[in-house]
Parts: sequence; C-alpha cells; structure tokens
Amino acid sequence: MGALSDLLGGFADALTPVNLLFALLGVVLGTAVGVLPGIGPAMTVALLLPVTYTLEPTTAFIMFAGIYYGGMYGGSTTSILLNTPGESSSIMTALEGNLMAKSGRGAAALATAAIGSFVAGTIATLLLALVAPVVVDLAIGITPADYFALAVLAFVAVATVLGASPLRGLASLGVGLYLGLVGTDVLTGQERFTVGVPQLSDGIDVVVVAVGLFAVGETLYVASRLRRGPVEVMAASGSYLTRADLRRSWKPWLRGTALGFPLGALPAGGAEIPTFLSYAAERKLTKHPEEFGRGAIEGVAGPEAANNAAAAGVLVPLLTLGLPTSATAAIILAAFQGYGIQPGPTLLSTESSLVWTLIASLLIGNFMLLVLNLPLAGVWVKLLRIPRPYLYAGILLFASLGCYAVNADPLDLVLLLVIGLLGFAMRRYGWPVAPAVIGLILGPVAETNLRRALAISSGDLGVLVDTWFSRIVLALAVLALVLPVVLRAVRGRRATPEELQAGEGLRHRETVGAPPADEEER
Amino acid sequence: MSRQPVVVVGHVPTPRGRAALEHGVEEAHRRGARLVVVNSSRGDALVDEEYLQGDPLRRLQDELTVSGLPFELRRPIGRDVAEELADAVSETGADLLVIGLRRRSAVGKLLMGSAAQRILLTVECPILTVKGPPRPT
Amino acid sequence: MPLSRRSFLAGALATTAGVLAGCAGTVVQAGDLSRLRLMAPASPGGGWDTTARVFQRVVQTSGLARNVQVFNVEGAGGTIGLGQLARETDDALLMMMGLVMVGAVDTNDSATRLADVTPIARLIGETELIVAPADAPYSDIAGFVEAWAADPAGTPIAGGSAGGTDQILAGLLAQAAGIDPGQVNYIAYSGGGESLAALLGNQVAAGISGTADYGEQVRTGDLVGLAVSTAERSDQVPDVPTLVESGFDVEVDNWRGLMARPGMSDQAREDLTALVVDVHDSDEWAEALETNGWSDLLLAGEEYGEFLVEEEQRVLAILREIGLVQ
Amino acid sequence: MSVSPDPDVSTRDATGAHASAGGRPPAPPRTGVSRGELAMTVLLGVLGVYLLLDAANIAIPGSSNTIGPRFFPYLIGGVVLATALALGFRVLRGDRGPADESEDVDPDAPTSWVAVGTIAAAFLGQALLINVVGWPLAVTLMFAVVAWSLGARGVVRPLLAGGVLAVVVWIVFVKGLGVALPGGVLLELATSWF
Repeated sequence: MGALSDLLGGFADALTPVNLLFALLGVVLGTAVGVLPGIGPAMTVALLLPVTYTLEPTTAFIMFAGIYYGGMYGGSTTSILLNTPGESSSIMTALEGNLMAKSGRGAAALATAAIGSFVAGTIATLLLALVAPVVVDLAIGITPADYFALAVLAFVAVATVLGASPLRGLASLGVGLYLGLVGTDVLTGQERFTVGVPQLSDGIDVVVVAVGLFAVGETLYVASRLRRGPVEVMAASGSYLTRADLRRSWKPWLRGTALGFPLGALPAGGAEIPTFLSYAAERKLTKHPEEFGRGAIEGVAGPEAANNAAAAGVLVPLLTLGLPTSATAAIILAAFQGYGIQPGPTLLSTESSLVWTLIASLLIGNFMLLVLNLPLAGVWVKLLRIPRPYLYAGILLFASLGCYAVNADPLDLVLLLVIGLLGFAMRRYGWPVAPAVIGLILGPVAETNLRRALAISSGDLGVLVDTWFSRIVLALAVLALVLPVVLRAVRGRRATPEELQAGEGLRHRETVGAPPADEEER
Repeated sequence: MSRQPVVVVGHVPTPRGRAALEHGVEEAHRRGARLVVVNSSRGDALVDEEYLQGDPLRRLQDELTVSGLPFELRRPIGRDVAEELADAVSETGADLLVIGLRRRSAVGKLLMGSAAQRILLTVECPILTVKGPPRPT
Repeated sequence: MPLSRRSFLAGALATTAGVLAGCAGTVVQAGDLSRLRLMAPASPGGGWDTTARVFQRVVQTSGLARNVQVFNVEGAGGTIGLGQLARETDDALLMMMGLVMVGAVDTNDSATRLADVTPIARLIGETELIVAPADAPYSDIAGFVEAWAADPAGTPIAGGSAGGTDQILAGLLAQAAGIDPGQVNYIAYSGGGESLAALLGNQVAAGISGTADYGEQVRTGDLVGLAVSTAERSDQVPDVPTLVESGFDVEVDNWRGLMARPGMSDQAREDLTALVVDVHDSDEWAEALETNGWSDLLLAGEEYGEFLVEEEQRVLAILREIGLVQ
Repeated sequence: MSVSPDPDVSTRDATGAHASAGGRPPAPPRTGVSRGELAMTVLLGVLGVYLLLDAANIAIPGSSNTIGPRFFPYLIGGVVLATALALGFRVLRGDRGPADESEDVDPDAPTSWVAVGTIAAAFLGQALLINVVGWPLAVTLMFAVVAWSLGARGVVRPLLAGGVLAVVVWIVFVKGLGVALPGGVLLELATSWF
C-alpha cells in the first residue's frame, strides 16, 4: 500500500520534538479560541498567518492542523456546558448536549462528544489519506471546464443553500467576487479596478479580507449590540460514559462519520448540512425517541462525529483540487500560497512529504485533543471569564498584528478597517459573511478556468459540458438552485415537525439569552 | 405602626459570601428585619461564577424560605458591585449592610483596588463586615 | 523539489524586522558594505526571492559582508520595487530583477524605467524548457511547429503569467516559425506547477516553463521535452536539443541580475560591482549554481547596461507583436 | 441592559437573568423599511454600476483569446446589479435580514453607533501611529480605548492589560519569530541585547 508507507513516513516527520510541540501549541490554541466567543478557527488561522513567514511550512501546517481540529473540539465544550455554539456546525451539539448537562449528565455529554470527535476525526483522516491519492489521479484529468463547474457549484451552495436569505447570500458573494477581480488579470496581465493604486495591482490580500470581515467586523458588531450579563454554566457532572452510553454512542459515531466525510468532501460542503442530517438520522433511528428534546446522547454523538468528519472531508478538495469549500479552508489555502505552494493535483507529488506529515499530524493532534479535552473541560470554561472589553480589544490587537506583519504597510490596516466596517454592516443587516470570502478566492478560479476552457476549445461553448464530470456537477448546481424553490412551492407554507426542530436549532443561539428577535420571513 | 427594619446582604457563592449570608440571616432574625440579598454581576464576561443561576440559585431561595424570614433576592447586572449595593441600601432604607471580606495582600490590593473599600466609602448605613467561615453558633 | 526554498524562508522576516528598525536615514558611506540590503521585488518563494536569498547566504558564509538582509516589495511584476529603488538614498542596497521586469515595465506602463536606476551586474540564467504531453502526436519541436502553424488557434500553449518569459519565448518562437505572434493561443497559469496539471491531463498542446518545473517529468517520460531555449543544452535535461540546433533562430535566457539606486558615486558603484564579482567567484556560489540548476551569466558594469538596452528593445518588439503592449 | 433590580427573580425563574427574560413575550417583529438595509442595497447597486462602467476601461490586449478580461467584470456587474434590484424590491416591501447571531450579541439591543465609531477611530489612530510610536504603544492605546468603549472601567487596568499584552506579543513575534513590527525607540533599545 503506497498510501500507508507514505503515511508512516509522515509520522516519522511529524514525531520530531519541535513538530510535536507545535502540534500541541496548535491544539491548545485551537481549543482555546474554539471556546472563546467571537473567534472561530477561520479567524484564528488568519490571525496567526504571520507565523508562517518564519516557520518552516511543515511546522506551520502542523500547527494549523491542530488549530483546525482544536477549534471543533472547543466549540463542542461550550455548546454543551454553556449552550452557546460558536459555529453553526455545533448548533446540533448544543441542542441535546446542553439538555444532557442540565439533567446532570454533562460529563457523559462531553465524553461522547470528545470520543466521537476522536473516532470520527481518526477515521475521516485515514479516509483522507486513502482517498487523496485516488482523487489526485482523477484530478489530473480534470479539465478547466470541470473546475469552472465545481466553482459554480460552490457558489450556489455557499450563497443560496447555507444562508437564511439567499438574496443576501448572493449579494455577499457578489462583493467577494468584486474583491477578487481587483488586481492583475492572470491571463492577459491587464490591471482591473485598481483605481490607480499600485499596491492593488497584486489584488487584495485574502488575509486582510478574512481578518477584516471576521475579526474587525465581529468586534464592531459585538460592540454595537453588546450583551451584558453572564450565561449559566452547567457543571460537567455525572459519570463519564457508562456501558449503556457507549452502547448507544458507537453507532451514531460511525453514522456521523459516514455522513460527515463525503458531504464535507463535496465542493459544496461545509460542516453544517452533515450535522443537521446526522441529528435527523439519529432522531429517526433511536430506540429512545422520548429522550430527544430532553438530552439524548445519540443527538450529541452523531452530530459531533459528523462535524469532525466533515472537517477532514473539507481537506480533500482543498489538497487535491486547490478548492476551498469553507472559510477556514480558504485561509489555509492562502497560507499554502504564502509559501509559494499551490494545492492541486500536483501537490501530492511535488510536496509529498509536506502533505503526509500534515495528515499524520492531524491524527496526532486528534489524539492530543482527546487526552487534553476530557479532563480539561473546566479549565477551558474558565477562559470565558475574560471580560468582554478585554477579549475584543485583544482580538483587535491580534488583527492589527496579523495584518500589519504581511507588508509592514499601515495602508493595509486602513484597508482592514474599511473591510471591517463592511463586515459590520453585512452582519448588522443580515448578509452572511462566508460567501464573500469564498467569492474572493473562488472567483478568480472560476474566471481563469472558464477562460482557459474556452481558449483551449477556441471559443466552443460546448466544452463546458464536454465531460461527464462537468455535466453532473453543473446539474447538481442547478438542482441546488432550483430545489429549495420547488420544495417551497410544493409544500406551501406548512412546515414539517422536523423542519421546525431544525429551525429551532438554527435559532438556538438567540434563545441563549433573549427570545428570538425577529422571526419574519426567513 | 413602625417600619420593619431591613438588612441587606451582599452575597456571592464563596465562603466569604456564605459567611455574610449567615450573619445577615442571624442579624435579620435578631432585629425582626426583612432580608434583602443582593447578588450582582458586572456582566462583562460570558461566564461569571459568582453570579447565581440555575440550581445554586434555587437552593439559595429554598434556604431563605426555610429561614422563615421575609426576603427579597435581587440579582442586578450593573457596572459595579459597590454601586449596586449602595443602590439597594438607599432604596430600601436599610438599617444594616452585611458584606464578606476577601483576604488580600498589600500588593494585591494596590493592583485590584478594593470593592469593600468603595462600599465602605459610598454606603450610607452601618456595615457589618465578615471574614471567612463564621463561628459555629 | 525546491527544498532549498524552505530553509531560506526560515530567515525571511527575521531580516525585515531589522530593516524596519534601522531604516530611517541610514546612508552608508561609499565603501562600507559591512551592512547590505537586498530587495526581492516579488513575493517570498518566487524566483527572484530565491535567488536573493541564495545570494544573501553566500555573502554571509564567505564573509564578504556580515549583515545582509533580504526584504520583499511585492507587486506589478516588480515595478513597485523598481519605483521604490529609484527613490532610495542608501548605497548599500541591491535589487534582484530579471527578464520579466524588462517586459513588466512596459506592460504595467511603469513610471520608473530600467534606465532610471543603476545597473550592477547580470548574474545567472535559467533555461526555459518547451514540452508536450506524452500522448501528443509529435515528439520533436519541428513536428510541433508544423502542427502549430497549421492551426495556431487550436494549439493552446500553457505557461507562466502573462507577459512573462514563457510568453515572450512563445512569441519569439512563433515569429521564427513564421506564425503571427498575435495568433498564439497562450494560456497563462500562475506558475509552472499549475500548468503541469494541464499538461499531464493532455489539455494543452505544449507548455513552456523553467527546467526546474518540468525537468522531472521529462526525465521520467511523463512529458516530452521538445526543446530548450538557451544556446547550450541544459544539464538537467541533456537529451533535449536547443532551439538553435533544431533550426529555429531563437535564444532566450531567463536571466537575473542586480540593480542599485540611481545617482550613486562611481566609487560606490564600483564597490557594489566588486562585491557581486567576489560573490560570483566564490566556491559557495559555484555550488549554489550547481544545486539550483542555474547557468553562469555574469556580465558586469557598462556591458550589462548595454545588454539591458538591447534586451528592452527585443522584449518590447515582441510584446507589441503579441499585443500585450499597444 | 437595565441596572435596576430584576423584578422577576422572586418568581423562581432559575435560569438566569437572560433566560428569565424568556418568560416575557417575544419582541414584536420590527416592520417598515429599514434605512440601513436600503443604504446597503443602494451601495450594492452602485457597485454593480461601477463594475459595468469601469469594465469598459479594461484594456483588451490583442493576444486575448475568445472571452477577454472584460467578460467576467460585466457578468459580475450584471449579477450584482440584478441582486441589488431584487433585494431593493424586497427591502422596500419591508423584508429584513436576520441580524447575525453571536454569543456576545444581544439581538434586541439598539445599535450603538457611538461604540462602533469610537472603535473604528481607535483602530484608525493605531494604524497611523504605528510608524510614529511603534506597534506596542500604538496598540496599547487602541486596546484601552476599545476596552473603554466596551464598558471597561478605570484608567490603569485597561492600559496595563493592553500594554502587557502588546509587549509580550511583540517580544514573542519579533524576538522569537522574527516578524517585522516596529517596536518604538524604547522597546527596541531595551531588547537590543536579544
């Protein structure tokens, strides 16, 4: 098995003291920021990008791998103990997990989440190791038209399917696509929309956009509507997994993995859909339906596993096609490019040792997280005692660091602030932020590949549907666009109980403190 | 008819808060007073373990009910503990305020300031300060 | 596998930190090259950056100067760095540049021209390699050109960024083969690695990039080496003939050289030139040429200035033909 | 958030101050046209028009094959403009976007433009000060102003917290990792022996 020996080689590289140290650092940082409100893994990686200027690529990516997985773990801890899911993908965990904690089974909820994450993360990472070389072989045959189709599918998914308001998702995507246009056209070397500023001729830095939208925008938004007052912390009480808990957990773990990995690996992926699906599946399959809505362990085990499996799945298109399908993946892609490394079909051959070390350290980091997280849940919660004024002032401090260190140009900070204000306005008026980042990164991918495809075919539009791959992907994109509309038309205004449940989950964060604000016209 | 006396207690779920509460209950019984328990939070952090919520809150209420005193539990979220207590005292026209003291080194006091000190300076009624767990009565 | 690049990156910003700390008004007197700054007018990891960092290492290990710092000024094909160099007052500053900057000055319509700064020396060159997919119906450059001439639009050629060395070579080869350079169906990729996937997937008819990008695939037979662009064959792909050998009068070196600020004294200029020649003569430099697959193209002083003028004319002419410059 | 005692407490609502608000009826849905949303939509429309107009100024080199560098700008400009029109229609009919949720955000609170303005000004000031007084001092000042506008009390603590964090971060990143950040005269001198 080629993949196995490559992976063992990766372990040999990852198990050096320095790399282990950075894996630990990444895992701790990732968990810490996963726990903290207002910071997600995407922002953490963006804020820490400056370290990539000095670290070796391998070491830097080992750390990012730790942050990436750690952020998922941290999110589950706060979901369960505080009922405050930091990311949309941990909403489902909060739903049943917090109820378990309330009824004195917090320790069991944390344990099933942690072990489920570990099991799913490990299986999914191994699947990544197995699948990546195969996908790369297929990806060599992937034409520019196929890439274009993939980018279109990602646009449709991120703008219309994931958000609450498709039009606003589209608006956000448009802003991102515009930002992606600024700079020099790759194919003809012409400057576009640089308004005469030479610094813009290389385009707008993804780091500036990501830090601006996430860190600065989030801080401004929180400042504008600061919530005061603490939330209730549940004790991690009760026993860890009993035999009965384990018996009820292992199947959801595996089912969550089976749902999370492939859906995460789709270019339209992300972790939200698999966690919702996993929750719905466990609700249907459980032998204890009466417990759902009162703290069912299956409802924690499945979504948590799906969440982590999807996180590993997202790495498949990122590493093999160079296509980021989540905001975090987009930042990691920027980190690769900062080293002059272009993820894509040739990555596995040109940077083989880097990729395998990365995969090995994902497995190592996953194990570290299991060891760290079970006993330390209480410590993480202590982090939340940082007063909000200091927390958000600190976020801005790191935003300044991350952005200024790229070019040492104060102009970048001004641009950061402008984008931060844009991010604030977007949040304030309900425009989702992620489509803008995805548009910025995938816009140029879509454009160059469309133009390459047409140039290679001498202008024959038929090239866009020339391969089965592009036909299927474009059909999926059309389906994703039309299906919600059709479903709404067929079903009318009546929502099913499942939908209500899922909708409740979506709004769960609001109910943490105050009643849902405005319910009209979702 | 004369007004019923009022005893205000500044309470936090710590040994010193415990001590303040028990002394407050004792004093209220002695004076036949109404008890006002204030548990406040600055509310500037997502988690404040000194702010009573959930089960501990229920337990406190049960405990006060059992004591047989007329009581009121206030849980304001404000900028400053001292201000909240001073507000409670002036509003109820309290006859006594009971607070718990934290042991601190000189350096610690210099750095952190002292809520107790500000309370002593701002509050307009007699104050009983309690340190550590109370003697068994 | 550009292993070397990584180790160079390790020191990357360590140096820039110092630059910022000490940038205000440090005009070093002529002859004092104990402290030297090197500008790479491109992002870290690229060709200019790599060359600058190799230069830095050689200067330091051979003891020619103690404190050498490399910093990056990215953007617009290096013309942002060129503009900054023209405003510099520090004699102890060298800017890495190369053939691409010659074209970028015109394609970006840069206010600062190469003639506005002081040429020091041309240093190295990289060989350009023209390849075809393994499944292509031709196995040598003559066969390719025949197919190309028959249908220029239907013969897409992949290469690096627009207006760069790869596209210039495509234009020059078209000219030599009697094809209108304006008809060349050139598909720009952001780098050799990206165009490699298109070649391996047999999506384009040919590809042009440095030997470092395609050499490995040519040696393993995954790609067919059609020709190299230099006067002599490359050690990396010794079986691939030169264009001249194959009957096309085209010779392109993807050369790199060093420039300094304008208006410096003759003494300061001679000192810098002497330093570069000393670096060139060291054993460490010879070793660096070997490991990186670079050819030695040292050309110092006046001759380098004259070479630049000729190169500018040649590049501008072909860019006009291609249509990148009006 | 009100500073006055919570009247609900003696009702034994044990779920905390905020959840205790869960007992009160949901806020009535806001209706009417939101000016802010309309402004966002208009800006989006302006962006679309700008894209369509400025795309015409992109030079098309003779070498551009089939669709050139203007095609995508036109396409995106068209999509953006169409989105703006559709969104504008919806907004004028009273549609409101679901405000983004966040752990520390009170969705019912009115927007505090003062806080937003203060923080933006502090950040801008910091950007302009970096090259004058060095990064640590510039961000310390920003840290303190941001903390104050978010409700921190006192003068010493925010400055002290910001200063310590800034210096520690500066030492770790500059001295440890070699990132470029001007430290300011004092700090550079004090740490030159590193």
